[in-house]
Amino acid sequence: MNANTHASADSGVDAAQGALAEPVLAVEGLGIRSGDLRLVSDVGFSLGAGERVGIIGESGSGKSLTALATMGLLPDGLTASGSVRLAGVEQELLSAGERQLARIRGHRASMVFQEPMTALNPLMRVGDQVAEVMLRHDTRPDKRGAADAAVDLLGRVRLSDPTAAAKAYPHQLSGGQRQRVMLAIALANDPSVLICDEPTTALDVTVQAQMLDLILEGVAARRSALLFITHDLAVVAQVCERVIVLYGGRVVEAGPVWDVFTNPRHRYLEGLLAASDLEHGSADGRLSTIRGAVPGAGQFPAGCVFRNRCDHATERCESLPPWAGAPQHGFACWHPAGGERA
Amino acid sequence: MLPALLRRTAVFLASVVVASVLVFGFMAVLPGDPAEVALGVNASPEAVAEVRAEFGTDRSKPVQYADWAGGLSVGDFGVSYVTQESVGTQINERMQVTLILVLAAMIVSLAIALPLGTIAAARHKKASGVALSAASQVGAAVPAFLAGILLVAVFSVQLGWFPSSGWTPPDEGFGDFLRQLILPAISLGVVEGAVLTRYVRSAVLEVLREDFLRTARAKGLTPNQALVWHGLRNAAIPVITVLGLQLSTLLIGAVVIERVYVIPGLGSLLLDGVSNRDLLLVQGVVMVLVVAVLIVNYLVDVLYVVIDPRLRRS
Amino acid sequence: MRSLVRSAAVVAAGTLVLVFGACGGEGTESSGGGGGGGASTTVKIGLNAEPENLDFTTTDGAAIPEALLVNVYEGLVKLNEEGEIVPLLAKSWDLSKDRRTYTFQLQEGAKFSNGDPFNADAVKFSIERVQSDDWKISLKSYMDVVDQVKVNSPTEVEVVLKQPSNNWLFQMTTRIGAMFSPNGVDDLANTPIGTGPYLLERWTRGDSILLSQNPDYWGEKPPMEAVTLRYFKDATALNNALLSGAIDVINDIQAPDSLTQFTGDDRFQVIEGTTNGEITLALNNESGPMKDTRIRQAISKGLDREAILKTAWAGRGELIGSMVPPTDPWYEDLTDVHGYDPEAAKQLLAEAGASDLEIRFRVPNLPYATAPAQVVKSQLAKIGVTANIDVLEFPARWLAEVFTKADYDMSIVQHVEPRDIVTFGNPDYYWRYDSPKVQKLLAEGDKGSEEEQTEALKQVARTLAEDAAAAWLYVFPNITVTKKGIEGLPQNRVSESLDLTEITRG
Amino acid sequence: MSIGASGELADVSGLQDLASGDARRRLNRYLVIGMTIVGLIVFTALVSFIWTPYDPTEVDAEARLLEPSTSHVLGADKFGRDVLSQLMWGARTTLFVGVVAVGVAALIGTPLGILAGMFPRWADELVMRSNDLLLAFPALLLAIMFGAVFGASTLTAMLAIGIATVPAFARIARSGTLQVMSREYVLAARAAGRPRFAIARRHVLPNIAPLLIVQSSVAFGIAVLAEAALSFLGFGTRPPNPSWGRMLQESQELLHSAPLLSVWPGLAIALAVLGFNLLGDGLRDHFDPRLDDRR
Repeated sequence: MNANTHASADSGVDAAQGALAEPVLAVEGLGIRSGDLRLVSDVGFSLGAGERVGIIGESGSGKSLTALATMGLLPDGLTASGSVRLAGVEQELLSAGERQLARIRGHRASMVFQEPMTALNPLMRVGDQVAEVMLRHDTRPDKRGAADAAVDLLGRVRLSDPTAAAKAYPHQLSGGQRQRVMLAIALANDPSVLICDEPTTALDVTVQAQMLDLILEGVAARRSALLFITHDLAVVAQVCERVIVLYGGRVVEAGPVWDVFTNPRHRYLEGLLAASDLEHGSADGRLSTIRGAVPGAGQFPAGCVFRNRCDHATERCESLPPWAGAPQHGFACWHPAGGERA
Repeated sequence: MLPALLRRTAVFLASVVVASVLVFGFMAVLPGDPAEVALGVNASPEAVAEVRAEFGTDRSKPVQYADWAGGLSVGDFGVSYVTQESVGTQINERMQVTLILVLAAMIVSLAIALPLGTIAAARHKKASGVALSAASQVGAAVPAFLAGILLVAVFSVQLGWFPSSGWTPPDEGFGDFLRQLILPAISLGVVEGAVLTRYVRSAVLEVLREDFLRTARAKGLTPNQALVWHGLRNAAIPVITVLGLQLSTLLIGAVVIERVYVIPGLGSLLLDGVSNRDLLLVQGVVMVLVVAVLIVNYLVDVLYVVIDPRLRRS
Repeated sequence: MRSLVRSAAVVAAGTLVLVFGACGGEGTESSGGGGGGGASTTVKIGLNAEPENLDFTTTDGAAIPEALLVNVYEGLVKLNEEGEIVPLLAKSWDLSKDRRTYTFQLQEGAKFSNGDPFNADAVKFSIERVQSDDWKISLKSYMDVVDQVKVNSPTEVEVVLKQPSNNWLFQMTTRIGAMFSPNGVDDLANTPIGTGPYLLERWTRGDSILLSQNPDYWGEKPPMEAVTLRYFKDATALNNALLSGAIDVINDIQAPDSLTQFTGDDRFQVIEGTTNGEITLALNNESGPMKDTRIRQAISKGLDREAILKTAWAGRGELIGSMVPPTDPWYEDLTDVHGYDPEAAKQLLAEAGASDLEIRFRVPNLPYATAPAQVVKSQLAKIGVTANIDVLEFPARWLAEVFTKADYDMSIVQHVEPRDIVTFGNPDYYWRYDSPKVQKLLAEGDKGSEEEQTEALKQVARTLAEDAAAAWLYVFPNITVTKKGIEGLPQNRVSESLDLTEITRG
Repeated sequence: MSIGASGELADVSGLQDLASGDARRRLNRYLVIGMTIVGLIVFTALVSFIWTPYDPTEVDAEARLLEPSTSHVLGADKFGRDVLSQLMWGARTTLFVGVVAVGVAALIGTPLGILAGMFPRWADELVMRSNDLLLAFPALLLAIMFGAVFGASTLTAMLAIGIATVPAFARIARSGTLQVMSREYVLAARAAGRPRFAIARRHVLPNIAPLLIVQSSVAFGIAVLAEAALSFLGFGTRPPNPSWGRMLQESQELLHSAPLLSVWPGLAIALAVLGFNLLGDGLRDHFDPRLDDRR
């Protein structure tokens, strides 16, 4: 079941401005398997230009794999199915060859990864690594142009001395600075989609805030769509307009951040929000938690993937709950919080 | 950089001195008397005593060491009492032969190892990758002299393409020199190349897992481009270490190939020197070896710094 | 991924093309003599032991005289193919009635390579130099018998011996008879100055010696204008050099089993003869179990010499029963003395109370020694004698342990010096054999006429065999392989020298 | 990728995951092949203690250069000795060769390396420079020296090879130790005042053990090749004890007339070296889960 099939039916429901225009990125029925082990199933969503969407979920929920699959960067041994379409590219990305994908990556769609310390080539100057993405896609006339653009980009991501930073080697920069370089690289060719896979998780709090501002500023300036992957509810609330909640490789709930966070429907999201709300403790002052632990890959129960940890689970949950609500705003739960299904 | 350089040269000199004491001690302890060896089955006790006096091996060990080391410090390796020729010139001639042979072998080895090792790593899942890796395993398992013997049997005895042995210095006949160099260089190069291939494979495999390769692909480089532009340079570091090791061991290790192809190299000189108890010659050769190995290691360290900015003290 | 593979394939292919491309042009010197006049007056000979230096007055080893004696240095007399003493720098000589004074008539007009004339003074200088301290090797003791040298005229010299000695004239055909010029002896190790038909053109150590014709040689010029002696430590490399045409002759094959490559091939001819090299199983007559004659005899009886030769050296070589090669005048076939009789051997051992004897078999690490040693060990095991092989690095350790200290029970080595039966007259020699009877016979033989010498030495040989002073296995074969059309190489190696002066090329 | 890491086959950086990841115990391709070959050799060596078709040192003039036949399955050499029996006994020599060489190299090299890794200031420079010196003394020279001083035999040859391999082990142990010493839990242990040698035993050794095992198997292969080379030069195993290296050297002159005599020992040597190298690769992949093909 994927949320997207109903897109045409009730267009107009969404408040996001871009929704009306043709989506920049459309993912439908995305499944990722490793051999016979299903890691992600039936994930669907779409991004309008300038729209900011978050994917949240604990580790092992398949959120990073979804991002990598979109960019065609899945590690060996994993295969993706379903459909990923990018505006302006008639070729279906999942079946595109390396050559075609190479022309898209870093140009029409780009990505920032979690770990900045090892993301840059230690033996190459920072400026050259930024210029490379522009030279690769001929978005600058020549080496000179690319080098200058690189310095300019480093300035835009607020590195204190961009010219010096360009000449420096990665080991001479801090984690935060390197992540800014990665952002500069990602934004260099004004991509229509920017995917960030937990870009601030490895940074300390103060730098985290600056990084998030830079990301928002960057995508806003370019009207790029932002797909922001994180496990941090506060960050999603601050950055994204819409959110998609993944658990066990499936979309369990999606919708505008404010609505979804104030009245969560899927029991998992309800439990997640309760666990992260410090005041909301039980009588004896203990913080509330979700019982049990996230099962290993392939050990999620059939039907509703959360039922083995859900207090409201009934046999009905043994069959896969259909998607309720609009494609961009709904949930998949037989016994949702806040009253019976609409 | 100066203090580091100073310290390094000091260590260099200390190592050379320690080596000289070690090799002198080794030769002193070695049974078999040079004078006796020179006179062979025609030795009478008086004659042996006379020859020993002539060789100077009747002097006390410390005196002999001082005399030898003194000469060494001014670059005089002394005259071999067995061959009556200056040790320095002999080593010099033979060193040139060995260096040419070993460097030629290294070129063959790199020509084999770099492409094959990289491909074996890049496709370590696919059959071709496994086949290449297996081939390099087999290649590394063949004794060099066996490869030599087989190559001679086929290419020079059967096909007559190449001479089966001998050595012509390059300036005395470049055509002959090249034709005599090819088989020995290939015999040595193929075996060393097979060994090197496995190190290249392991280094490239290591690099393939690095995050910055994924970043490169995210920037729009195809996997090949990512490997070539970003991967190989990083993989070079461990490979250079192995190259240094191989070069150091081959200076003498090539003696086996020198014996099959009758090439007057350093290894044969050392072997003959030891069996003739030509003390000054052996000590001279080992000292040259020690200096050569220390230089090779120094070059390897310099290469590290050239390749890896992290090592440069700003 | 394909692009990477293609570029790699190109690199690999490129290297191969470079490699094989370079080999274009004509193959190696094809074995057909290469046509043209020039080629047929030069010859390349492959040998296996390279001289360490060129001064045989102070350095031992057969390699130096092999290359230089007769070819570069000449004596008054030399040995011909049959082992007879023939004139060389001495046109003729006559012996006084008391057999103590030899008067030599010298060749006129002979000159040393440095221009000095060859005359009686040079003969006197050379002989007296051997007696001086300048000569170090023990062979010089053969000159002790010379009392004085008188120069009658530039072309006549008299040598007076202390007592008659047949052996002296024979020894004058070896290295101690080599004639030197008084001012040509300062750098003997690198620049030999002789009167011979060849000059040392060039010596590249570890590779080859080039001898070129001496333009103003006093005698008849040898057919070959230039002779290259190339040295191969590895037997297979030596064979391959001939097969691939790099050399024209193999002087003595070290790997008899590889002969079939040549015998079956009509491009080559194989000449087999004998040498003076007796493969001898040395027994320590002074200390250890071998002191007991019965045990030595038992060892001799325990050896099936036929099988040893057949297994260790492919049947090449001739069996001998004593320290005498077939080419010596006093040779007798003594192989039946204490011949192969394992039962008798066991019995003798029992008599000597050594039924399960263990002996130290100290062997040099040379192929011609380790091969027969393994056969000997296996055969002796059948008569209850355990021979523990201990391989000693040759020459250094074998000389120190076995030759000098005689710290061994049994060893095996090839003695190449001509007429080295006399070593059994010297109790200090490493056999440590002391038999007054043999010593007396040797002395008489030397003093007497040639016939008396032959008779005396026959008795010596027989006594040594009966006494089992050592266990002689076989005489090392002289196997020469040459390209078709090359003649004049000695079939039997009777002298220390490899005489290159008769080589012709059809 | 730690800088100046050992160039030896056992790359070090897989180390981070050894301690933490649940190294999935799984037999990969190389390990299986490697173990079977090495197992075959060990088995042959053991069998040779109790039974061989003939006494490998027994010379038999009649059987000289026999082609493979029912009596001599793999034929007989120029001394009439049975080739199969020599190969079986040769397996024993080969294992002996490897054990001595690797044993010596590991027992001397490893502590040196750990010392260098743990006391970077003074020990490191000393060990590294002595490594260079050891590298300059070719194994060949050592083999001749030991042969001359203690009498040429397999043992002395392999002592020399062992000592010549010490630098490789020292280098690996050093970089492994440097890695472990920089780990948080080791820093914690040092902060808690644990004596260095306790740390070495409890933390360092178990962690670099996998690397040393991999290097040992590779060194085993190198030792076998070295023995063959030494025999070729006349310094290897003492006759008549059979050794593959010497069998190859003795049969070399018969290459044209009885090529099989060279094929058997050559094959045995190549197989043994291949076996040990594959075992090395297999162990490396086994200890380093990230290379796990299945993930």
